[in-house]
Parts: sequence; C-alpha cells; structure tokens
Amino acid sequence: MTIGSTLIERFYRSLYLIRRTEEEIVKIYPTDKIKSPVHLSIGQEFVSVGVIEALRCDDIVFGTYRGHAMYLAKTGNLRKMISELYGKITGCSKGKGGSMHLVDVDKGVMGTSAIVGTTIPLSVGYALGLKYKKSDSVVVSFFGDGAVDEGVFHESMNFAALKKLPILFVCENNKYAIHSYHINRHDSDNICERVKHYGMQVERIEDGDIFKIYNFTKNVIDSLRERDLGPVFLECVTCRWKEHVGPNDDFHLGYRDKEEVEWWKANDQLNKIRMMADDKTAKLIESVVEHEIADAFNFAEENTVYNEKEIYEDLFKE
Amino acid sequence: MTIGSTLIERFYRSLYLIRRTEEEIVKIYPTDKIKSPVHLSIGQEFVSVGVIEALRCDDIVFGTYRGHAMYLAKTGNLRKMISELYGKITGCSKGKGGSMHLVDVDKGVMGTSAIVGTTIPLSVGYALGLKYKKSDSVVVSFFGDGAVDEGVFHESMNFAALKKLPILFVCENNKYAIHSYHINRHDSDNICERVKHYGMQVERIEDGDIFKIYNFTKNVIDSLRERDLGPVFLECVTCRWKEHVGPNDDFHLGYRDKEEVEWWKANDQLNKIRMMADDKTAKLIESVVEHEIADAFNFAEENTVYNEKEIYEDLFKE
Amino acid sequence: MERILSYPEAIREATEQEMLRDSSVVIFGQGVDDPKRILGTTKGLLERFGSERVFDTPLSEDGITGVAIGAALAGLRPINTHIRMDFMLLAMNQIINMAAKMRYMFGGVYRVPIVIRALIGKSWGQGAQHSQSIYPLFMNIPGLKIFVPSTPYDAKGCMITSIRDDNPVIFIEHRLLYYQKGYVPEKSYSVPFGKARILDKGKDVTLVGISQMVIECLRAKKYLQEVNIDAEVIDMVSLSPLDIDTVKNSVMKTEKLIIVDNAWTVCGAGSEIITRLIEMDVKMQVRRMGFAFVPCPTAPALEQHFYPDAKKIAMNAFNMLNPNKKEWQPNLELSIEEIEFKGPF
Amino acid sequence: MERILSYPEAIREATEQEMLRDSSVVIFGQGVDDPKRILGTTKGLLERFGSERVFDTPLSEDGITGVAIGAALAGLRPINTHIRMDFMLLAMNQIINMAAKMRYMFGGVYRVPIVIRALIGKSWGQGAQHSQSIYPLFMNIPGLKIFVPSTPYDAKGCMITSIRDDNPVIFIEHRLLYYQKGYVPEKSYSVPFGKARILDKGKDVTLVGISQMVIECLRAKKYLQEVNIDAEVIDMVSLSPLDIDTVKNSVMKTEKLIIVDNAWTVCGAGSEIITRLIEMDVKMQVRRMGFAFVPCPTAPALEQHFYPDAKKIAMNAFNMLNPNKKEWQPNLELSIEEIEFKGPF
Ligand SMILES: Cc1ncc(C[n+]2csc(CCOP(=O)(O)OP(=O)(O)O)c2C)c(N)n1
Ligand SMILES: Cc1ncc(C[n+]2csc(CCOP(=O)(O)OP(=O)(O)O)c2C)c(N)n1
Ligand SMILES: [Mg+2]
Ligand SMILES: [Mg+2]
Repeated sequence: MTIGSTLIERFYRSLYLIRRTEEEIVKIYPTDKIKSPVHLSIGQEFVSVGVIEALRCDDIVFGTYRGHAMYLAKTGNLRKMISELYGKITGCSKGKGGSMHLVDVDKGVMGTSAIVGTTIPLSVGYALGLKYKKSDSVVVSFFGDGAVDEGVFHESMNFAALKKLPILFVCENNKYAIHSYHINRHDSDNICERVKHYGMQVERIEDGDIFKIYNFTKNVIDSLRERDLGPVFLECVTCRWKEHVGPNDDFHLGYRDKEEVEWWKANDQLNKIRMMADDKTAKLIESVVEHEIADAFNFAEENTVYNEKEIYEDLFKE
Repeated sequence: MTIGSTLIERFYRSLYLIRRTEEEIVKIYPTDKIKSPVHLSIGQEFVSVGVIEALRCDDIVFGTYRGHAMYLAKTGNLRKMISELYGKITGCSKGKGGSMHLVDVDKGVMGTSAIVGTTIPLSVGYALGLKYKKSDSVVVSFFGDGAVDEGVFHESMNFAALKKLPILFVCENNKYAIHSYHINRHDSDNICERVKHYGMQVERIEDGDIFKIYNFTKNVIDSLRERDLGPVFLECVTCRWKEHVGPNDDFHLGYRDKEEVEWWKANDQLNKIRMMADDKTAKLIESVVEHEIADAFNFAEENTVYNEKEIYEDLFKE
Repeated sequence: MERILSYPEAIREATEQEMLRDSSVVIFGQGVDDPKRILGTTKGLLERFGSERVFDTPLSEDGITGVAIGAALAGLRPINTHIRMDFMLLAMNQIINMAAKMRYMFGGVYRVPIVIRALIGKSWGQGAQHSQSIYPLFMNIPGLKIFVPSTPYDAKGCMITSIRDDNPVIFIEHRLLYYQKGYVPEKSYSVPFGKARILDKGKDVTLVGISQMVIECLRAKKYLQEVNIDAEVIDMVSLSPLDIDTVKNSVMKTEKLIIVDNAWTVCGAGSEIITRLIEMDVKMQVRRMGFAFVPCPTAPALEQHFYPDAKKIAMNAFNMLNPNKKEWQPNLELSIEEIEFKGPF
Repeated sequence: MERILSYPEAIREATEQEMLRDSSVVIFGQGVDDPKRILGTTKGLLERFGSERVFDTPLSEDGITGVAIGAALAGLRPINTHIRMDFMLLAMNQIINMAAKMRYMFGGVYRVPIVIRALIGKSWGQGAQHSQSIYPLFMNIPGLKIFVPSTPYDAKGCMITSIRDDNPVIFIEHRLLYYQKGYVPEKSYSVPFGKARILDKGKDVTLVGISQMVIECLRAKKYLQEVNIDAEVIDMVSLSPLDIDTVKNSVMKTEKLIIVDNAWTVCGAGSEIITRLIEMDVKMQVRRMGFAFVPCPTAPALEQHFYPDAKKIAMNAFNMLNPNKKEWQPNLELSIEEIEFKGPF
C-alpha cells in the first residue's frame, strides 16, 4: 500500500505536514533564524488542503502572505519554503521574498502578496489567459475576509463574472483582519450575500468540514473545466489560532474570546482525520513528514553565500 | 401669484432653465468662446430637478463632470456657471475649473469632479461630518452607471452603510459610460441589485417620472434627517441625448440606436411638465429664464483680466 | 518617396504588426473597441483580431491592471490603455506594488510582459485632472521601463520594443503629438530603451525635451536662429533607463543645458538628469523648465502661464547666453504654424 | 530635569492635545482603536474621546481617504493612518487627483485640512511591499505638504502643525525612529513647514539626512571624528516645502554635500536639492545615497546592501575628502549601540 492512495491519507499527510511545519516555525522563531515576519495558518489549514486536494497538478493557485498552508498543500516543497523563510538563496524566491512571497511556477503557485487583495485581479487575469489559450486548467484564488473590503475585490468579481472565467474564489473568512472584527468593517458577515449578485454560484461552509470543502471543489472544478459556468465563490468560515503575525497566542490582547478559538480547536480537522485514518498508516505518514521537516530545516540552516551582485539580479528579464 | 409657488412651477422653472442653458451652450460652442469640454445633461435634467426640489437649501450635493443640471437645480447661479465655462475669473471656480469643476459652497454644491467615482467617498465623508456635528442636513451624491464599476464605489457604499450615514445616493443610469454599453461592463444592468446587500434601502425608477423621483426623495430625506435609517440608494434610469462630451448628436457613430433615444424624447419630462403647467405662468417663467440666460452669457462675455499672479493663487490656504 | 504616417497611425501599425506576429499579444482598456478607437490607435484591430484579443473593460483601473499582470503570467502579452494618464493614479497599487516588483520579489522565476499606454491631455480647458503627466512618479520606481516617444517613427519603433519586452513598460503618448506626421517605414523595427536622440545638431546650447516638449524645443531652435543661437535639440525618448551619455556629450560641447519637462519639475526628470551630470562633474550652466507648480487651471489666460512653450524656451536660452542684454522676444510671425487643438477630449 | 518621551509618545501627546483643544479633530484608520494602537501612537485616545472621534476602518484605502477629504469639507480635521506607506499606493487617486487639487480647482473656496500618517517599514525581512518610502512621488505634486520628522521633539511639533494646517499634509514616520527618545516639552508647540534643522555643526562636509537616515548621519559623524572629519548634519524635517537656504548656507561653508535619502534616489529628494543648489550656482562636490535601485529583498545578506547606513555614509564622506587615500573603515567597536529591531511588524 502506498501512502496517499486514499483521500483520508492524502488529507492527513497534507494537514499534518502543514501543522507540524508551522509548529516547528513557532519553536524556532525565538532563535531569530527566520528572517521574516510569519503569518501562520495553524487552525485554517483545512481550507487549503480541502480545496487543493481536489485540484490537478496543472491547476493554478494564487494566495496571500498567510500562504504556508496553500504553498505546502500545492507543492509539498518544504526545503524551498523553509530556506525562503531563512533568507537563503536556495529558497523558492531566492531569499528575496520571505514568508510572504512564496512561489512555485512548476507546481502552479503563482506567488503570494503582502498587500491585501492584490492577487485577486491577478488570478482573474490568469484565468483570462487560460481561457484564451483554451487550456482546461482552472485557477483558484485564495484570500481573507479583509480583502473583501477592498474595491479591487469588487472590480475583480465583476470582471470574472462578465467574462465567465474558469476560476474558483476561496475566501477564508476567519472574521478578523488583524484585530478588526467583521462588524467593524461591514454590516453583515456573510460574504456570499455580497457577491452572488455578480452572477456567480456561491457556497458558504460554516462548520469547517474538510469533506464538504473537498466535495464542493471537486464538483465545481469539473464544471469549470467545461468552461461555461463562469466563476464560483466559496466562503469557508474558519479561525486563526495564533496571533495575526508572529508565533504566539494573542488572547492577552483581549480583542477576541478564547471560547471562539476553543470551538475551532475542538473541531480541529487534523484530529478528526487522524481519528478516521488507519493508525498504522497515520504513524507512517507522521514519521515520513517528521523526517522531511527535519531535513528541510537542516537544509535551510546550511550556509549559503550570496554573490555580492545578487541584489541587482532579477529586476528585469533581459 | 409668485412663480414657484407650486411644485409644477418649480419643476418647470428648473427644467426649462437647465435645458435652455444647455441649448445655448450647444449654439455658442462652435464659436470657441467656451474654453472647456462640456458634458451635457440634456434629456437627463429631470433626475437632478426631481431630487433637488425635494431638498432644503442647506442640504449638500456632490456630482460629476456632467454637472450643469445638478448645479443649476441647486443654485440657479447661471452667471457664475457660464463665466466658469468661459474661463473667466468671475466664474464659480475663478475660471480654474471649467465645466467639469463647478462649486457653490453657500448653496451646498461641494464640487464636481472629472475623475469618475471620486466624489462618492467625499460625499460619504461629508455625511460623516454632518452626523458628527449633529446637523440635520442630508447629503445627496450623484453619479453615473460607470462609477459603479469602480472599486471605490463599493468601498463607499460599505462604509456609508456601516456608519448609517445620512446620505442619498443617486445613480443616473443612462446605461453608457462614454460608448460602452452596460452589458460590456456588467453581467446585469440593475444597479440596485448590486447594492442592496450592503444593508440599504434601494429604489429603481425606470420610467423617468419626475414625480416618482421627487416623492421618493422627499420621503427618504425626511427619514434621513432622523438619522437612524442609514444610506438610501436611488437608481434613475435615464438617457443622454447628446454625445458623451461636446455639443453634438452622435448617432452617426453607430454605437447606439436612435430609437433608444427617441423613446426618451417622447417621454421628455420638460414637455410633460410644460403641458401640466398653467400656460400663462409657463410663458412668464420662460421669459424670465430667457432673460437670465441672455444676461449670464453677456456677463460672461465681458472682458475680465487676470492678475498675472493669479495662476499661483489658491494652492494652499495660508 | 518617403512613407508618411501620423503618430496614432504609427502606434496602430506597430500594434497590428505585433498582433499578427504573435498571437499572445492582446489589447484591452476603456474604449479600445468603441467607435473612436482611442483616437484611431486601435482602428481595425477588433475586426482583424476579434473580441478575444481586443476588448473594452469596465471602469476598474486597479483591477484591470491586475488582470493584465495575471494574463501576462499566463503567457499573454497584454497592452492596457488609459485614455488619460491621470487615471493611472487609480492603478498605482498594481503598477508599483505588483508589476514593478513581481519578478524581483520571486527571485526571477517569471516575466511580466505588459505594456501600459497612457495619454497625456493638454489645452482647451481640460483642467487639473485631465492634464497630468506623472512620469516622475514612475521614474522613482525600480522595475518599470518608460518610453516617451515624440515622433511617429519612434512611436512605432518604441511600441514594438515595448510589446516584445518581457517587463512592464509604461508607454506615454501626448495627445498633441497625435498631430505629428513623419516618415515611418512599413517594415517592423524596434527602437531601443535607454537611447536619447539628437534631433537637431547645434553648438551653443543644449535643449533637452521630453514628450511634446521636444516639439516646442524644435520650434524654439528656429526662433533662436534669428539671434544666431545654434541650439542642439535632444529627445530623451526613454526615461527609464535614462541615456545620460548623449546629454553629457552634448553639454560638454555647449556647456549650457535647458531641460524642458512635460511635467512638474520638482523631483522630476530634469532634476535627475542634472544631478547625474553633476555627479559626473560636468561643468555647465543649467535651467529647468516645466509645468507651473500648481494644478492645471482651465482658463486660457492662466493655462498659457502653466506650460512651457517655444517662445519661453527661446527667451530662456537667449537670456542664458546673453545675461546682460535686455530681454528678447522671438518674432512670432516667422513661426511654424501652430497646431490648433480643440478636442476630441 | 529634561522631560524625555519616545517618538510614538510624542505623536500620541500631540494628537491628544489637539483633540482636547479642538473637537473637530478626529482620527481613523485601520487599527487606530485596536489593542496595539498603531504602535502606541493612539493609546488612550479611544477611551478619552470615544468611538465617534477614534475609529477603525475597513480595508478601503482609496475610499477612506475620500471620506477624510469629505469630512474635512464638512468642517472636521481628520487624521487618517496608514500602518505602512506602501498602502498609500491604493489611495493615490484621492490624494493626488482630489486632496492636492481641490482647493485650487475650485478657486480657493474651501479648505482641505487632512493629515495622512504614513509609517515606513524596515528590517527583518519585511520585503518589497512593506518597506517603501515613496515621498518623492508626493514631492512632485503641487498641493501637498510633507513632514519627515526624525526626533521626538519634531514629531510632536510637526504633528501639531499638521493638524492645524488647513491643507493636506503627509506625515511620514519611520518605524525605526519609534525607538528614539528625546526631550519633548509638555506644552503645545508647533514646528514650521519649510525649515530644515542643523542637528550638529561641522565644517568639512554637509550630511543631509531624511527621516531615519538622519540618525545614520549622526552616527556617521561620530565615526568620522576618528579621522578628524567634522561633519555638519542637517535634518530636512519638511520636504514640501523644502528649505534650500539652510542646506545652501551649510554647503557654502563645507563645499561638500552628501544627501542620504531614505528612499530610492532617482527623481528623489536628493536630486531636487542638488538641482536647486546648482540652479543657484553653488559650487560644490555632491554625492547621493539612498536605497539600492531594486525592490527591497528580504534576506539579511542582501538587505544590508539595500540601505545606506552610518558606516557607508562615513566611508563615502572620507573618500570624498580624501580621494587619493585608500579606503577607510570606521572602527565599529567605537560605535553607538545599534538598535535591534524585530517587530512588531
Ligand atoms: C492594502 C493593504 N491594507 C492593509 C494591510 C495591512 N494588513 C495586513 S494583513 C491585514 C488583515 C487582512 O485580513 P484578511 O484578509 O482577513 O486575512 P487574514 O490575515 O485574516 O488571513 C491587514 C489589514 C495590507 N497588508 N494591505
Ligand atoms: C477613473 C476614470 N476612468 C475613466 C474616465 C474616462 N471617462 C470619462 S466619463 C466616462 C464615462 C462615465 O460614465 P458614467 O459614470 O455612466 O457617466 P455618464 O458620462 O454616463 O454621465 C469615462 C469612462 C474617467 N474620467 N475617470
Ligand atoms: Mg481574516
Ligand atoms: Mg452613464
């Protein structure tokens, strides 16, 4: 039996990889080896995993500075990611991007951005390109509830609907933008209500069930490949367990209730899947992943030297 | 009997003033005396008149480069407007703004803008200021259907609804942005559908009936003065008879059907109101207005000389 | 006989030739397919290439710029039009935070071949929001290339270069230049970035023009002949990268430099050029000309004080060469017929 | 004893005093009322003045800037915060097309008293989109005033001036300056626009610093003492308007000028200052320093080449004064303890 032959195994492998990697980041962060602000996905991994397991390798994803989960779910390329966080030339962006700017063109990760909302129109443009080239790949665009505040979000929804583009928008609604609760930013917290009038199919999944996310995506992506459906919008309610940026908890700040988070911790999809998985296989996955993580951090720790001229490289394609 | 004692008379006076002024602009334009691009409201005047006749003098309006109708309906200040078009220091903006930048702070016209959508957040901010100062004035924000494409439109709707501001948004939906028909820009042409989810009352008036516009506004403004209602959105379907910019017809361009416009010409609110008005009073209004127009153009034709330093004035308030 | 095209025809031809050559070239923006076809620059493209490659967009400048970048990542070569440069202020986030940085920020993994066409307005009371020329804002940003061609020949060659370039290019067209006609070869050719052009030789003073101000400098040169001043006129053509050497060589000869910016001068192209020359220890007298440092007023009586023009340039040069003589004014009768511009706006 | 406040405390105090004095002063922006209170600069304001005057906003930079302008027209004096200057690129349309032009475009009929606070990020891998310092873009635009205070004293005085000014003001704060402490009087006082400040006298070379680079210049001055070079350090404080006279007087004495920009230098403040001096015929040697002309990379090994620092400034000054001597490096042991910055980001 090979690991990853069943959906449960694939989910577990990916969820475990992301969770454990970020836990290692939390541990290592105080040593200052990571030279970059980190926005952890701990607790929200199920959204990326549920969606991305339903994609083909040649499908494309765009995401945000909170992008570790998406990056790992799509690429599994831990060495390149950790090296990037360490500021090494062996990183996916040659150490020029850090945690907020992850990329893997071969695996369809087209880059994450630190400016809220900016990858949304890019993902729409990419879908336009795919449609023009009559490719049957599909784009998935990940963003947070904060991005919905930005005008460019609406411009992008409107254009994607107008051109009936092959794109799935995935809003990870953790209800906060930094410390700003949704009620400080909108009249209502239901984001689907705010986009369905553009003329697109919408779906809101409130309970964090990874299977619902996977199944919905699977169906939608198949239809999107047929081209006429136009964009689809998926809102996944979720919860960020850690502080907005950095490795710590933030309950001492008092801007949110611990109970909010407790509910989500009790509903942890990683635990759920672990329980559903065959114990032996799960243990095997765990040991493989632990090994990968150790390897990636070791790899990143290795000294690599930048050529002095490197700072001036990559500005333009000559 | 004084002119303007009945609603019909007030409508007629205002509609006639605007229509005839713009017709004079059409006539005079080929002489190059007007030193400014002009975006005429001919055919759309009823929106401004219907809304503004329902306002108090201390209510505030914001509008666009297609602002003659709004300006005249609110201020009646023909001399200052025509002088502005002529590029004279006696103009409302001292000849620095031209047709696209009309202002009359005393009469509550806070300025029109040549960049689509830009006055919308300003009007929202003004409403915020009024609410803060516990004034019972109300803001009316006029804009076209093109402005709805802009992200800032959505940012403004969201913020106005969030803060429950005393503002009436009036979208003059003439279905074109320059030559771009609504279906080239959105999936649906119903703009109310696109804003009601912000949590605001919406109303769409499709037939151009000035009384419907007036009555709706009157009711809404009264409620808005009471402060708890939050913003209201009024969409008035309408039709621009002339070319986008300039004094001519544009049917030769072939981007729209003459029939579209014919329907609206047959439905002209100016004619309708003329028919409803007492003939003698209407004639009196006409002669008064004609006199005002002649006076305003004469006034604008007078030579006025700029002080050479004038170009450097008004950059900063010292 | 020489083949004469107007400036917009040159742009149109370049676009059409590139679209024929390369099916990944697409063009979109407000009005590209409308009856006026961006003052003729997109004429016939819709008919020839269809609405998948030539299309109108909603009024969503920031979003559409992002769409162009995304499409470029997917392998297209989008051209996005702005009928006024002022509207680019809505797209600064995508241009500066994204397009300019994406290749670098991701360690060079991909290319961002987009062309952003920006038209500058002038005259006839277009006013403060329809007359800006904000190229200094882009010159300050690494990762962008900028063309400001002033002749039909360069308009075509620079457009071809821009479309083929694998990086974000800002292509700036001045509406008054649309009246320029000149020799344009039918064949495809490209004009390089970072090469200024000496349009007319001279030995007494160097006049550097940018965009439409090149035309004003050429007129000024004619005026100056009346007083036996022989001006050299340089067209910068490209602002990023900037060709300092051509200016330097000219100034080494003339020792006098007037830069006529088609923009506000504070932190402008003129400041940059002068500073680079000073850093290279070039000895010279310098003057900057450009927009009055206020928003553009609409009244003609004020607007005339807002812009540099041939007369002002000539007078400035005369004064520079004859600091002790009394003011001289060119004989405007002699002048090249002025182009009357009054729309389309 | 002197009253010592930190830079953020100085800003906070200025804001609070003005809000007490004038009920039309309000402050809003992302996070002004959150637990971190914009790194402490808005601490206590919500409690004291309530949520009508101190409030969080949605992530809608262009719209919220417009709201600030509109509120100003209605008689308020809004302060709008951006926790990173990079986010202002989303608001360029409202800042440049509207705020900067409205008074002029409407013939001076009203006032637009808004203050836009912009924080500049640096260090610890904040990267290309969280480290920009785009003041040259605003210097190019008529109708805006710009402050870049570097000391707690000026932070308070400039903030008070900004709030009281009837025009749009961009108030730029560098996050590393937040660690600065210094004398700040309790009473209210204002620091004028257009006045640079000589922070330390010297006769051999003029170091002009902008924003956080003022601190680097002061450190460089200490290093240079080791080789008997006596540097004069000038803090520009205000970028629009620009105080050329103070720089000129210093350079007339030293004949050597190094401008250390906290930004990219192309079409930057340095180019403008140098060009103005040249236009005034000041004889001098000049050098510009600033960000490497690429987006800011995150790896520390690269980032250290991106920014000027005290050591590089000192070496540059030494080389300028001793062109024929071999390179000198300051003895860093002697140095002022470096401030370690690692968030909050
Ligand atoms: C345009 C812009 N405005 C503000 C910020 C500052 N900022 C960084 S993350 C963030 C919150 C975004 O919230 P959300 O989109 O919900 O994503 P989450 O962090 O919850 O995953 C904000 C406001 C930014 N990076 N970009
Ligand atoms: C931000 C911006 N983009 C584009 C333009 C060019 N433009 C001027 S008017 C106009 C059409 C606007 O249409 P609409 O809002 O419906 O107003 P209407 O002209 O129909 O009254 C456009 C696209 C502009 N002025 N501003
Ligand atoms: Mg969130
Ligand atoms: Mg319209």
